[in-house]
Amino acid sequence: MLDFLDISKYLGLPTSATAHAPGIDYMMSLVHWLMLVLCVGWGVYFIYVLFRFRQSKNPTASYEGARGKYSKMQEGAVILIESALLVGFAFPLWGQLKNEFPAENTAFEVHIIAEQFTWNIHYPGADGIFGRRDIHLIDLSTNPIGLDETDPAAADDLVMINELHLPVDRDVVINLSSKDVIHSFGVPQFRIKQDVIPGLVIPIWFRPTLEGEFEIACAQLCGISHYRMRGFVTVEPQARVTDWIQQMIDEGAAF
Amino acid sequence: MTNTEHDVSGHAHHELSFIRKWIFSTDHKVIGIQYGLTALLFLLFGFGLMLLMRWQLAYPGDPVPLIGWLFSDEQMPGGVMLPEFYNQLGAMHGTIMVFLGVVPLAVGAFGNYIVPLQIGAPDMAFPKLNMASYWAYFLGGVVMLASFLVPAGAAKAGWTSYPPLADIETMGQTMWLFGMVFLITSSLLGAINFLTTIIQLRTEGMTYMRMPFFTWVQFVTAFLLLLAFPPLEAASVLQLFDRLVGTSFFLPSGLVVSGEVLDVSGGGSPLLWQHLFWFLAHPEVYVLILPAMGIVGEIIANNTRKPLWGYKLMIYSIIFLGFMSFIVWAHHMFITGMGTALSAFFQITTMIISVPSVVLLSGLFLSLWGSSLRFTTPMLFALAFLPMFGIGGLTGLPLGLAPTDIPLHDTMYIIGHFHYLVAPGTILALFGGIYYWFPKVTGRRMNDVLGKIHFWGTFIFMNGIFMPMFIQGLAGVSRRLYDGGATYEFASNVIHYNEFMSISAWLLAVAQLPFIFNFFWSIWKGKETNENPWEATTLEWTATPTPPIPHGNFATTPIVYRDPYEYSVPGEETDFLPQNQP
Amino acid sequence: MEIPYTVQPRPDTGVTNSKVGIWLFLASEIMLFGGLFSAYVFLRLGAPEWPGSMAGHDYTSASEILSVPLAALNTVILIASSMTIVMAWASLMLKNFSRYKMYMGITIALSFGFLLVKGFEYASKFEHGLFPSESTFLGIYFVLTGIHAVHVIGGIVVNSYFLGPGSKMWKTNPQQFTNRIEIAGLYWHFVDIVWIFLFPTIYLL
Amino acid sequence: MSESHAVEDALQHSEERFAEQGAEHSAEEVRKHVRTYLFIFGTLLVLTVVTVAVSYLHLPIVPALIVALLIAFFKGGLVARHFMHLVGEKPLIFQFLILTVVFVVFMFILFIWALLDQQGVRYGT
Ligand code: HEA
Ligand code: HEA
Ligand code: CUA
Ligand SMILES: [Cu+2]
Repeated sequence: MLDFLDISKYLGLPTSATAHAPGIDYMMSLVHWLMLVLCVGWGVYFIYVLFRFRQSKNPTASYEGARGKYSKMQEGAVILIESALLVGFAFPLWGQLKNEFPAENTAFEVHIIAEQFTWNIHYPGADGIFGRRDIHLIDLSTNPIGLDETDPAAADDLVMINELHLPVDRDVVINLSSKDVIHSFGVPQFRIKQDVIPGLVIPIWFRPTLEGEFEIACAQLCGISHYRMRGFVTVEPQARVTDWIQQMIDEGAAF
Repeated sequence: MTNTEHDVSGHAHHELSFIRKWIFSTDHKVIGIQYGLTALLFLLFGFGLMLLMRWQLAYPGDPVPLIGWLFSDEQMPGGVMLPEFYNQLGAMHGTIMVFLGVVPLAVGAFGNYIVPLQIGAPDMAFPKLNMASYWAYFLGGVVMLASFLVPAGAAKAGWTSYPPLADIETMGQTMWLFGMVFLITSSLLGAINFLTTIIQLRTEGMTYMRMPFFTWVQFVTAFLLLLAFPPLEAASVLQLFDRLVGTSFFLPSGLVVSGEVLDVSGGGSPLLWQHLFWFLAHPEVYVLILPAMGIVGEIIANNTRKPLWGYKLMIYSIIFLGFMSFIVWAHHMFITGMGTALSAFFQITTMIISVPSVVLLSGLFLSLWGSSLRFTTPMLFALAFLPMFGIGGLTGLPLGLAPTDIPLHDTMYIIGHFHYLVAPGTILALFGGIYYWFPKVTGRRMNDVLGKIHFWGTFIFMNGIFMPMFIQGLAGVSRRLYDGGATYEFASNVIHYNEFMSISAWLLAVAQLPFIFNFFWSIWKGKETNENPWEATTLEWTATPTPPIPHGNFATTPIVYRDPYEYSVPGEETDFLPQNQP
Repeated sequence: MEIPYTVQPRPDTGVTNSKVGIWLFLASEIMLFGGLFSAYVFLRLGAPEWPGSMAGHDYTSASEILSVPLAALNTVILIASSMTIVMAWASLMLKNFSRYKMYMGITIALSFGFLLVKGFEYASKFEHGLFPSESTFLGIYFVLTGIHAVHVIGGIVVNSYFLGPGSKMWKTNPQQFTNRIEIAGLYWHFVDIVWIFLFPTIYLL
Repeated sequence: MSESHAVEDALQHSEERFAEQGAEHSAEEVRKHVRTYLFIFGTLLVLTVVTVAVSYLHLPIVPALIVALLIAFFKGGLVARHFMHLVGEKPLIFQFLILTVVFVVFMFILFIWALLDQQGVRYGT
């Protein structure tokens, strides 16, 4: 769709690394076109007026002032374009992210439990089932998410701090929750950001399309070390992710 | 009420003690000046906090030069700023600028001084209440300032004070809440007073559609304050209970802080606070911008020597804007996990509210067409306001659309967006207002050369600070980062702007020196003027002598015969016809 | 200097300044209690059970914890005081100052009665370990009734002033004094209305 | 100048009106009001009893809510209408109230809507 309108490169957005990111970038481009046109249009008018109507050039002002319908047309155009942006882009994109979750058991699933100031990442392991968690089992040095070891499903679970490995070209579902305060899970290249609200488990989904290393940046002020609440995302083929999980379990790197 | 003439002489001889005249005064003009000076000091203080922060952002971890040793070990051991102090500075900068700086200056000072004069009233409707609202504001300010001194320092959960963080923060947060309660009370009393004054005390002939633009703006602003603040008062009380009594209105069950299960009953909701907070805080941002727009409107009409373009349309836009501002608040909360239907509602209302803003700005732009422009100092500020407001407003659009808000939310882009509105926007307009009305308040003009130096310095350096924020924000750099984003790889190609921005900020501070000097020097030594130096039409300029008489304003109650901006009326001798000219 | 329309209504609006002022104030009060009620609904609808368990007991309805008879008594007291304050104003309209004093006195006495009952209620809650921190239900109960009680205290202060020192104005400016009592009455009725809503929402539902 | 006369006339008029109110003619009116007040007082008491009585029926939550709120609105309405003499009050006051009520209703509805249209599952109790 009218690719030349896509100016996201010039806006300085980071590379896009998920399936939905180009949609957001395109929309971002359109909004910035609207802004640019208004800004340049009025800017040129403004500078012209400043020269044209300075007192020495135009000693008596006109009581009537501006005439014509340009301003009405401008307002009409703004309304039209905004409506088009809403209906054509904003609603569908938002709907896609909020409602069109991948079918159950097709996606790669992880749980992320945020806390001051780390991202605890809980992988279900080979069985694909997350072990039970209980806040009373939480121990900061040995069991940060309170995983119940007596639950058979927990046996092959992996809990890592700040290390998120995701498969490329496969839908990913992340269940976000927080132990203490509000954090915000953001990965700029993914065009994903979701506040993590204590008391709620909020699911998000996306589909990484680009292999590589990215950073999770906490976007919500969460205390003194908010600025370095950083996580790492590695996007790689599914097989490598599976291997990595197994390797971590074997090495006992996890909790 | 048989005679409409006020007995002037009787009062002129009546000497009030210094305290009654300048401290516990009930004269709206004195209260306006009190508000003005206090608010300017707070602005300066809030700016000072930011200058410190900008050091840390530009040179993370380097000791602050020259003044670093002034701070305690809890703040800057060895001159190196601690993250907890950075967070205090950020939260208090936001709070002070908004609630103790701009609103008191724009509403408390300008509104108080100008509105009764513009509508031909002898004073505000409730002079004692007016005094009370100033003192409530003052107390609120004292509590906020004192909070820096309590153990562990001032509030550090941002000006938004989101719980659970704010609930588990240190004592400074409690002080913040108490301070807010005072400030809210002050604003409510003020708002009641403004509304009653404008509704009841308009002089004969001053119909609503003859009210100056500035008075209209204050009218709508007062409604916003009156009806939007109480829910935040409720929220503050709830948060105080959470902090002091141990309730959990904003705390859900099952919280684990630092490995310990939090000993509260739970069952609350962190989002409740956000709704109550933004229910106020969105209307509040229009409280920040509308008075500025009013000031700009006055200055533009005066210096273009022609009526404002589309006066009625602009008034309707303001009313509509004020109304709509109550139902857009959750655009600050798109990222909290809002579903499609509700987000659609708030996106629509947000887009709708941008339309009256476009109308207003277009109106002001079009007012310049066919004018005879005088580039006086206030006019420079007013003119600069227009594109700055434009940039700030336009960058609100991608934020108002939920999908594009995803990459931008809580990044420096937001900081850029609203600073363009409040700093090069509102602050410039307020400076313009000071230059414009200074002669009315003091009988003297401020120096023009210094004023122009002040203008260019402020204009250029403000852009130097805030323009790079858009670049950083688009690159994904979060706000409220103690090291300005140095931790993150993806920020590495935009991080160097921090130094440039900080230097601009310090130069901005230098650019304020001519203003501060000019301000005080002109009070005593400025060029004396007559009561209407700008040859303006609105009623405040017809009040003689200048400054207007205490407690009464007008020797004879003025009667209004015409629209507010009758400049360059064809066939008239002068190019301006004051409203009270038959 | 004199501020117009303090005693006489402004012809085009038909009201005095203080009438405008008090109604604006009440508008902001409506927003205050509107905010609190919204918070209540938000918390309640979000809670898995209401009022839930507290101090080691499970409760299924508010009336098991709170005393409906006492609250009903308080409703009656407030309604009665609303009636007496409007009678106080009517007495002034009829130029009967001593009758005014009587009614105003009764109003204040009733307000104290209200607070006394409230005090009993609070005390019995505390005795049973039912503190605001026990549950969201108790928290919102104490906040709502507490803020309302603060308004009652405010009313007592104002009304006592008009019964005592403030009533001197009757001699100098009876008309303005009558207006003031009307204003005080408007506030007091508002406090009454708030209770009329508080009572069923907190105690009965 | 004629305009200022008009204002003075109007003021004069309203002064006279108040003067009248104090006099015999309006004394009768006030007494009539007093009778209304007593009647309203009685109604309010009865309605209070009804509210409490209904609560002892232990209706399911929705009908209970409707009944309780209906009665509350009716009682509040009576107080506002008669004790606060909104009946016959000037349009200005109604304008304030309508505006305020509109905002309160918006707040109420949007809060509830926000709660319902929230992504995520509550955990814990
Ligand atoms: C004065 C203050 C002010 C004003 C007026 C506005 C105006 C607007 N704001 Fe802004 N906003 C804030 C102050 C303000 N805002 C603050 C303080 C925050 C952050 C709070 C925090 O999180 O700490 C914020 C945050 C904020 C967000 C939340 C972002 C997030 O956290 O994710 C959103 C989202 O919708 C938004 C949208 C808008 C919109 C659509 C407008 C519209 O009203 C704008 C309409 C204006 C226009 C459309 C301009 C029209 C221009 C022209 C006609 C021509 C231009 C010409 C030239 C340039 C020459 N704002
Ligand atoms: C009205 C609101 C307002 C105003 C005017 C300003 C003005 C400024 N702000 Fe601020 N700011 C906020 C509201 C405001 N800010 C808010 C709400 C936040 C978010 C806080 C949070 O995260 O919680 C924020 C955050 C914020 C940040 C981000 C911090 C972070 O995320 O970590 C930065 C960074 O540079 C910044 C900078 C500045 C600068 C350089 C100015 C300059 O423009 C300042 C200009 C000031 C002056 C020019 C002073 C003029 C006064 C005088 C000259 C006095 C004269 C005195 C006498 C005559 C007696 N602000
Ligand atoms: Cu976690 Cu910021
Ligand atoms: Cu907003």
